[in-house]
Amino acid sequence: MAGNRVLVPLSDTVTVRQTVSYAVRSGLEDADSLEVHLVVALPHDTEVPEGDEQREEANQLLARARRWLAEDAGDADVTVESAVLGDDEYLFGPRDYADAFEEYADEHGVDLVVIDPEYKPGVTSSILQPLERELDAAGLSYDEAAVERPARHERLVGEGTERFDRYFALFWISFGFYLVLGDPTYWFDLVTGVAVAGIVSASLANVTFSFPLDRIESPIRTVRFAFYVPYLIWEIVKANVAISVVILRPSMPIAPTITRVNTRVRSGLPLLALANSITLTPGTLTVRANDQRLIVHTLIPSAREDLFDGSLERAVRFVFNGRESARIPSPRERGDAEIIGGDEL
Amino acid sequence: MIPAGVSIEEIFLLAAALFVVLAIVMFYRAVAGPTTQDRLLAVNVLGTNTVVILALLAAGLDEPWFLDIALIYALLNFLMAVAISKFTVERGGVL
Amino acid sequence: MSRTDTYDDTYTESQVIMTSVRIIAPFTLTYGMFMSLHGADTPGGSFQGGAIIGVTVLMLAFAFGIEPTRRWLKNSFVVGLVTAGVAIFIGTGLATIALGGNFLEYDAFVETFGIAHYWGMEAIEVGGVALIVAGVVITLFFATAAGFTPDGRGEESYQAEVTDDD
Amino acid sequence: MIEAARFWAIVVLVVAGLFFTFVSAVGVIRLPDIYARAHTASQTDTLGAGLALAAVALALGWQQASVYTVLLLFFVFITNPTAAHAIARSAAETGIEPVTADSATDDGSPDSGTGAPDRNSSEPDAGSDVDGGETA
Repeated sequence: MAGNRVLVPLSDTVTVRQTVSYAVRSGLEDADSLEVHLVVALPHDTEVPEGDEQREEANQLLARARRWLAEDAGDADVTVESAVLGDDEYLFGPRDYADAFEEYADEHGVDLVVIDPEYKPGVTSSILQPLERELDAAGLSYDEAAVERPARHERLVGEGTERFDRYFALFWISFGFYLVLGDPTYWFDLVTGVAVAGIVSASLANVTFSFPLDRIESPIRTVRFAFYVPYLIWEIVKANVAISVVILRPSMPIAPTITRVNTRVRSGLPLLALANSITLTPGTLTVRANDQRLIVHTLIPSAREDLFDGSLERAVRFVFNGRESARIPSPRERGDAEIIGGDEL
Repeated sequence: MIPAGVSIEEIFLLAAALFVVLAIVMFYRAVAGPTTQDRLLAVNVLGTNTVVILALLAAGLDEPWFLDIALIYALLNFLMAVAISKFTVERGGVL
Repeated sequence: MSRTDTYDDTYTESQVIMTSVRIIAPFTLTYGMFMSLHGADTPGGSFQGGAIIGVTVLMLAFAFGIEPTRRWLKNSFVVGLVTAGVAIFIGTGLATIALGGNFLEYDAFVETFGIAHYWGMEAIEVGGVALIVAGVVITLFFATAAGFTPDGRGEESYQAEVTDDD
Repeated sequence: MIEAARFWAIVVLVVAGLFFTFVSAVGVIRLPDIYARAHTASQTDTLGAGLALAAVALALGWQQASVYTVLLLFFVFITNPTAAHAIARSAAETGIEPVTADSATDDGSPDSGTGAPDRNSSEPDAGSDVDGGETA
């Protein structure tokens, strides 16, 4: 075999260093020359405000990885290519990543993808398993880098504070809720409250917080959410009146349509907030939420227009990412909103 | 200006009665269907109505512990909707 | 553009449902425990508390799939829950007999330990009722979810026996 | 004076709650298919329930029970749309096709399989694009 071409998707994990050297080692085992393609897949495109920052980080990571490669390769024949993927599209689920890798692999004739076991693109949680399945589906051969156990250990230590944050946060949420239910001045409630909060946080901390908590951002988000609620209620009342007028009219002038809106919010809590806000606003009903592709049933045209104007999406982005990121074009302007037929559900 | 002879409790009881009437109206959809989801939806709405009725009765009859039951009912209502809609899907979703 | 085709092998619950269950679960669990602990104060309190605890687990099972939840919540743990409930129930009852009263005659506690009638009630409510109800709800659900295969039968009937004590 | 204001606030909230629940009931009966019904069933009804619960909380005043009512309010507001989404999703999953404005104008009646044979008195002239500016 003359030469191997391997694709190594990188992300900022503790095992990324080992993954790179594994790629070099295993690639040189059965071939004398190796072409390593280092890629970083960006979850956001450059249109959204946080895209630039991520691009910057990606370039730094690539530069580091190039240095590592140079170290590991020694005098073997290793060529390096690096690229940033996904700055012209919005990568979301594992399938999007797999598609992006496959496209790149096709272009450059890559034989093998070496995946970091801790591969974690963007801020979402690990997507390794579904990613492997999607790569299988895409017909791309892959290899999971054999990283050593110390790395795993290191990861647990590294995550120690994060885990503590989760337990801590849930403990106080639960304890606070308990005292709201009970009487904060009664000793029995205080004692049992601590016990209950302990049980709740021990059993559910990792269930509730599937995402890393940020000590600064998370409280700010909570505050911003408090501002969001009155706005949402106002929207709900407004839309409810509109829908009531339509329904109570004898002719009932409804015009149901199925629309697809590609949103620009992260999965998990932001998606829940957006999907539920859309559902709570009468006239629009989220039928499906496949990653960022929402299939929304709209009942009256004005509700559809509101949806396409994306005011709720902006509000949700404001809650989770701050004022800066709320300034994005509406789904209509982005071309992310379309009316589809009912058979495409 | 509070009208004479009308107490808040009576208003709540009257409202609860009207909610019951509305619930009976909605019951039509639960019976008529025609799809499972229609019935499920109707029962879900009935459940929400029941929660409201319980809350109104709690205030109207001054029995605050009705609210406990209302909360549990709301929880079970949610669970019912999620569970049945999950199990009506082909392959049962999880089972 | 329909992307459901390859997701057939791993049908997961919608992210919306999953996330809202994640958010609600700690609150319902706290509330369930609160109701169990304050069961003596309100009519039927502990029964509802136990039911809420059980329902919380079922909710998680719906959202995350039954198998992962079953693994998360060890079978022996649930059986232990019910057993502990029954043990506390009977233990309290026998303790009153040992102290010279009738079965579950709380007044015996008042005379011996100088504690209020309330605490005997509390023990029964928390230990006896809440644990048993929660355990039974969970057990029945998982037993049903497992299907009625012949090899699962033994375990189920064992659990049914345990719950009969209530 | 404050008592009177509170009294009228409660009356207004209860009446508004009843009104929206009524709209919800009408919608559940009249609307042509499951997706459309889910709109009123989950959302208008949620608002109706929310207003009624707010009235209860207001009537109970500053005590433990009104904390429960507020909790109930939040709970209903989180779970109802989720439940509606679950139902709509299961309907989509089982292949129930929605009545859309297009399909209704094509042949005057929505295609079969929408599962709405009982649309007796409530033929929606869905093709007409009216009320475009209703939402203010």
